[in-house]
Amino acid sequence: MAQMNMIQALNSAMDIALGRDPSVVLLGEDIGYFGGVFRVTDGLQRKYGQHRVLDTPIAEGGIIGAAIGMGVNGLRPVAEIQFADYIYPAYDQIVSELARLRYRSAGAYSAPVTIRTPCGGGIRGGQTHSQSPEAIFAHVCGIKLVMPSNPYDAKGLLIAAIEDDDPVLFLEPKRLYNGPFDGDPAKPAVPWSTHPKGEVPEGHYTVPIGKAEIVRPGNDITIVSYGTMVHVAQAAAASLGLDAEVIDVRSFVPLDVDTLVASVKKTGRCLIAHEATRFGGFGAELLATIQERCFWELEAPIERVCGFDTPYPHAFEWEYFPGQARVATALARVMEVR
Amino acid sequence: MAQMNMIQALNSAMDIALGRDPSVVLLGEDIGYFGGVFRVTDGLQRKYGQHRVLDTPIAEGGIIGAAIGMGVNGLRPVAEIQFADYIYPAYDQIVSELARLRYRSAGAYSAPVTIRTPCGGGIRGGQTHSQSPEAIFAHVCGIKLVMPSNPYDAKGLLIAAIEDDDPVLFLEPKRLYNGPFDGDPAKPAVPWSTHPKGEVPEGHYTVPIGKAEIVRPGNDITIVSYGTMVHVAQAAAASLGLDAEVIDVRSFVPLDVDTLVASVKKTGRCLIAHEATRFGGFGAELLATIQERCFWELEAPIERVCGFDTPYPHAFEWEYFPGQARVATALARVMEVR
Amino acid sequence: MPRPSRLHVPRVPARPGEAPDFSYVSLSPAGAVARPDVNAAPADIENLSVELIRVLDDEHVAVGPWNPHLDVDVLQVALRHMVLTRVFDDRMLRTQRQGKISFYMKSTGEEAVAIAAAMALRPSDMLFPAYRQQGLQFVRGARLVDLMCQLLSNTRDMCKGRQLPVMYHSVPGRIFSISGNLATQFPQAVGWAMAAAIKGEDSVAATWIGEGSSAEADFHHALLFASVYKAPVILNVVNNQWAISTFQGYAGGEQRSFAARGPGYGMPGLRVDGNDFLAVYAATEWAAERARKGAGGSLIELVTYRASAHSTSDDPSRYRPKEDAERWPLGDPVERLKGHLIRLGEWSEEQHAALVGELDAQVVAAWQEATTYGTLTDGPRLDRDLMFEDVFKELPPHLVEQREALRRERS
Amino acid sequence: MPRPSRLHVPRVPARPGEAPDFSYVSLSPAGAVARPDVNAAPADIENLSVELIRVLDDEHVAVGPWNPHLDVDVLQVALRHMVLTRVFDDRMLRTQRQGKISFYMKSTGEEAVAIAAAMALRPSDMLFPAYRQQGLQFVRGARLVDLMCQLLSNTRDMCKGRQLPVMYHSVPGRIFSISGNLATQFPQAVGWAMAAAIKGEDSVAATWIGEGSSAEADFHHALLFASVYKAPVILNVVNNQWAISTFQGYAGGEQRSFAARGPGYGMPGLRVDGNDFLAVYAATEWAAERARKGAGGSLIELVTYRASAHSTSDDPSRYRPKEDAERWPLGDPVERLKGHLIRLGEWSEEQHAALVGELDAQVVAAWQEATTYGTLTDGPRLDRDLMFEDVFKELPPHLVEQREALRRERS
Ligand SMILES: Cc1ncc(C[n+]2csc(CCOP(=O)(O)OP(=O)(O)O)c2C)c(N)n1
Ligand SMILES: Cc1ncc(C[n+]2csc(CCOP(=O)(O)OP(=O)(O)O)c2C)c(N)n1
Ligand SMILES: [Mg+2]
Ligand SMILES: [Mg+2]
Repeated sequence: MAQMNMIQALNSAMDIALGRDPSVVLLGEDIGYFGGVFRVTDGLQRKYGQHRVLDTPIAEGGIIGAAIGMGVNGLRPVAEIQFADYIYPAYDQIVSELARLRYRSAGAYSAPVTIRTPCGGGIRGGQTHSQSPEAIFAHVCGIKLVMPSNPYDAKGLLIAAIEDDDPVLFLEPKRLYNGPFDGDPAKPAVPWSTHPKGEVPEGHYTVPIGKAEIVRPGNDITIVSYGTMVHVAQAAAASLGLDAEVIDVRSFVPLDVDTLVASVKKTGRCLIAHEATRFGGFGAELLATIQERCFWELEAPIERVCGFDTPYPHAFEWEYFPGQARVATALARVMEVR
Repeated sequence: MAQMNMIQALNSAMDIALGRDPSVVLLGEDIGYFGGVFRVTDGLQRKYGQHRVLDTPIAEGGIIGAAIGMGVNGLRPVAEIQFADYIYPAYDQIVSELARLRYRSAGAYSAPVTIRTPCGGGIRGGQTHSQSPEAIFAHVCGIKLVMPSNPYDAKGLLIAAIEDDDPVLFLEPKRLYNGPFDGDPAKPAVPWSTHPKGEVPEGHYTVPIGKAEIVRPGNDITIVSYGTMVHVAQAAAASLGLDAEVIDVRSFVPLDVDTLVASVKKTGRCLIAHEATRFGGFGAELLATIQERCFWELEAPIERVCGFDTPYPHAFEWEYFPGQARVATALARVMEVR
Repeated sequence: MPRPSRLHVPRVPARPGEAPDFSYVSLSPAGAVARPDVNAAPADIENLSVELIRVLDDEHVAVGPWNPHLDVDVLQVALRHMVLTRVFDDRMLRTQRQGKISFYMKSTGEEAVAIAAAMALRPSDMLFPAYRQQGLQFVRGARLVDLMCQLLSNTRDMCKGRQLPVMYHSVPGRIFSISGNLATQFPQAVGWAMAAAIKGEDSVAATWIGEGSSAEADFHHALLFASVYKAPVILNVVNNQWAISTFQGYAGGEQRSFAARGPGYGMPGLRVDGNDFLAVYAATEWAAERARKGAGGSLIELVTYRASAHSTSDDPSRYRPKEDAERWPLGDPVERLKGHLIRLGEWSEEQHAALVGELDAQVVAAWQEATTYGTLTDGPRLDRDLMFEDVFKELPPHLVEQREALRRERS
Repeated sequence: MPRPSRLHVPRVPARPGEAPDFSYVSLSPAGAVARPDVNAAPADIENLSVELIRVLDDEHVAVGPWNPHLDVDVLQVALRHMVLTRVFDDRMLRTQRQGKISFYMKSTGEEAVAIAAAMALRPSDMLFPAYRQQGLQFVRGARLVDLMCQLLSNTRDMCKGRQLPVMYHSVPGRIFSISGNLATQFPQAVGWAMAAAIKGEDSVAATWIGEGSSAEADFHHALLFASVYKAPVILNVVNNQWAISTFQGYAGGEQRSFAARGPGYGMPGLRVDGNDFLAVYAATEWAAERARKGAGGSLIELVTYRASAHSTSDDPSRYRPKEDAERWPLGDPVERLKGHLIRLGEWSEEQHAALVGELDAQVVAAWQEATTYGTLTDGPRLDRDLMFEDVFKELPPHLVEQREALRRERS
């Protein structure tokens, strides 16, 4: 076991994948010689060469188009989109092509492409470096979709994604790259070495895609969350002294419905928290799924705490961010209902 | 008043807009000389000339990019995307640019672009001529989003959209172009002239964006739907002899929450029906919104009847389509709960 | 008083009711264009994107440096493929008109484009077609019945009922799955070629796009990535003058040839008579050899004419003169290859008629067999459970649930 | 044994620790390139995309047919703008290092690109910049304080706190809102120009893109639409050799100049010394006149060098030699214009030092004022209700509700 932050864990996952399987290649903007703007691919081109770790033109659509062709020709491409906010130029290649190739060709062709991209706010990135686009991919059939909330899961899920024969979109909550973040920007930064999930095996292991994790068992209420908000939610529940069951969704597609439903059936209450804008966000699907299955057990309406339905504004980052106070207020409200 | 099908109603809306306001221009693939592959713009280039009704290259991203620039320079562009399935190459220009321009420039710049595009299945179009992408636009802040279910609304909403200073994405359920469709492909086609909403004023009028319509008042259950499914839902309810309140959402953004909530508070039951795939679909937002506000009045879980989470398959069109039987079964199930 | 518009709008040479006008097509005499070394620097061979590479002259004689000097039996095989394509297209159009299939797209008048290219390539080369290169399937040995079952979405449909007619593929034939979304195959072909290079193989990828579709972003991405990594790829633009109702001038063809985009990205661009089997063959051979030698990709514009409707949903008499196809200056590719073989003394009108009859009978027989596996409306049907498969490699829980729900609904 | 890769990977001339190497930059002597008529056919002036348009020679003398023959006072104004840009950039970098602003991007070494173009255009022409053309703001009369308030996201921020620093705009200056999404402005500028033409106006749109960003789809769409409709637009590619850590060879610059994309689409492409104020001015003037005459758009490649880091988040010593900037063969644009004025006897080192001092004092004074309106961390703050405005023209009910919720939370 080693201490790793999320950047190191992701780097280690790719290092292992490149080392084990000669068909794994990486491609993306600034990922090669430079090692990526967040340094997630640092050192990999030096180790595996320019023909397996490719710097690319700044053309997200071209990157994914080319990655699909590479995947069809027997490679396992891992493409980086520099920020999730810049994935839209590749939207057509992802949803019309990558996600549908196996289906439309009845399994004759498929492309095991993994797309990694940093998402989420909290780094003063303004409206074009802070987005959380999971919902617009979750609705698309044919692509798996995951987001880790800690280094251990990051490495295990990324190896699983690369080894998966289906395409996987892998969202990296960049606010967590260097340490867990409980939503309070005034507090000094905490490194991953202070967190149990900062203990990461050096070798190969996988975290299965499609399984949520109960990060804190509890009985009062179920908090369903993912990415950065997992940590915020835990802190908010703790601040109220609640015995909350906190679930890290981890995998949007496939979604681990059973874990969610079992928890809400037990607690009878549920709060959903995410950073993405509320309207039409993934929280709506979570809420709908739980309502459909736990209607009779619910003691209070399920609530959502989300980003406001505006772009992520540079000057109002911490008013926008659904921080501890907002989560705690909602938790208290849901708990109040008798 | 005149008898119009939806194609004629849309054509009339654009004719009126072009006639009243010299800044209105149309652009799109095959829309000019030819009048569009569905003939929605038939005759308009002849009437208003090649400089106001522009044939364009086949480049959806370029069309919307250019339309934004035109809008900034004082025009009111109405862009057609030939099929909603082909809107993805324009996704970046729509979500990163069109929807955010006013916000990011604090109102200094904006572009009143209307984007029209035929959506939905039921025409044997297979997976690339049948999609219903409303959810992936509803989640985006800064663009209004509407879908009419009849000629009267089509014309009034389209005029409202063109006159709106915000960008509007206007989805046209193509299965309804020529007549209402209750979901039974075996029945002979019915023309709009048999339907009260086929009566359309010849002149200028608007249907406000942001208002749902109760197309059939009732007390047993609220059916929330839009587009083609409005007609299917009505037929399904009738087949069961239910006194259902059927609501046509019409406007996704802004959403008329009050109408939905008032209805469900009254009926205590709710079924949501749409053609788009279920997972992360707009039905999830509808369900979530209603659950949050009507929790105490709900007598049964809200259910969703939607497209399956697969691409729209050519050979299984009518198994895929959420037809009357599927809606009726769900209605019966919701009604059964005591 | 508003000021008059100053916008330029591309000129469309002739509309219904007007006389066909092909004065805009710049031609070179057959044999006139030099054939450079396959390793030539792009900057030194820009003329290839302006002139028109042609081999067959008006007398059906093969002339000039691009003559590939093919054996007679190769030419006869080529003619057979071209006639089969045409016969197949004609029959399938009829089945659509009879309501047996939902949709069809013919390639009439542009058969040489696909057939010559496929014959000039190796079987190990990978093909990424658009929807109008059905000729590739015939060259790569597809069974007629298999293609028809796809058109019928029946129990033997290679696509398991999921795609519109004509959206074929072939794994043994190394033909990629056709997409309904225009142009997307272009950068995919480049990625495939990059992978071939990374793996140290000398296979080439070839891909086709309509001139109208070349307006899409994917076209640019393909050219750019091909140029940056010198990918072994052949990027074919099929300029058949029309994109549904839209004249090629609206795709940029008014100002410059499509071939000229190649040099803009530092890649050779070849403008080729697309109705001249020998010219297409020779140009493809040149580009493939260049690619295999590691000198990178090429862009080939095939100048041709879409003689039929865009698809069975289209009626071209609404937007272009009826007599256009006959007056197309580059003639008909089948007639020209046939004329060449006759001129060589290796073919006759009688043989030709017999060939048409033979192939037509094959098509009819295959159709009879294909329909026994079901049609959209009659006969055996695909298992509806298939609707849920191949979304993912394995069925995730939510699709199992949805499959069960449908089973219950239908039981 | 796996076969060795055959993929081509663009060569990067020099990495940290290696000697700078600019042998790849092909130069023309100042004055060597002919200046064609503004109505020249694109095919006749393709040489402009290969050669390098230069006016200022090594002795700082303006020579040749592209010399715009500007009055001395115009040159002095230009120098003032360029020095101001540099002084402003340097000061703002420092404020970022002190934690007063969250982010900054300098234009050091490429000031001529924006300033010469803006001066050559009319005030009625519309500008669609990328993020590194701050010079446009100075030419179009922006107040320093206003720019600084944007950088500070403070109570007078023109963007109301919504955008990252440097994402300015100006309505009176006719400068479009800068996007964080690369390249999107390119087709928008073309659409603006199309609208100008439709309205019968003779205004021109000019837009800028980095050479790295030219890989995006929007670049292609812009060239294509500009070509098809002959839109009165000037499409500028600022080739400053680097896109963050990525060398321009990865954007296609290894095989061909960026200017050469123009002719590929049937549009003139001009390759211009971007560090030569007079050359940039002259090329812009030529393209603007061409556009105003209705002859359509032009593509201009400005060959320059990004002398500073990409942004305050970047450290170029990780990926290129430290001495690169000094060894850049086209020199420094400020030094060159200054040298020209001195050579003309219209400027001196003393005057220059005084100008730098004067402008620096202006910048410092403006900064003092700007910070009184608040900074990201101190002083007055924007009303947080503003977060909900301008998503739509009017606040829809769900945003009213969210605004109220935030008010309650913060009360
Ligand atoms: C992305 C996308 N946009 C639009 C369409 C609709 N469409 C189908 S074919 C076609 C015309 C294509 O013309 P061209 O590329 O010239 O090919 P051709 O039909 O002439 O072979 C159009 C606009 C589509 N299928 N995909
Ligand atoms: C669509 C998109 N992709 C990626 C980025 C991240 N990014 C910001 S600047 C930059 C480099 C741009 O280089 P270039 O276009 O050469 O402009 P320069 O910085 O040299 O002026 C990148 C990759 C982005 N902002 N938008
Ligand atoms: Mg065509
Ligand atoms: Mg650059």
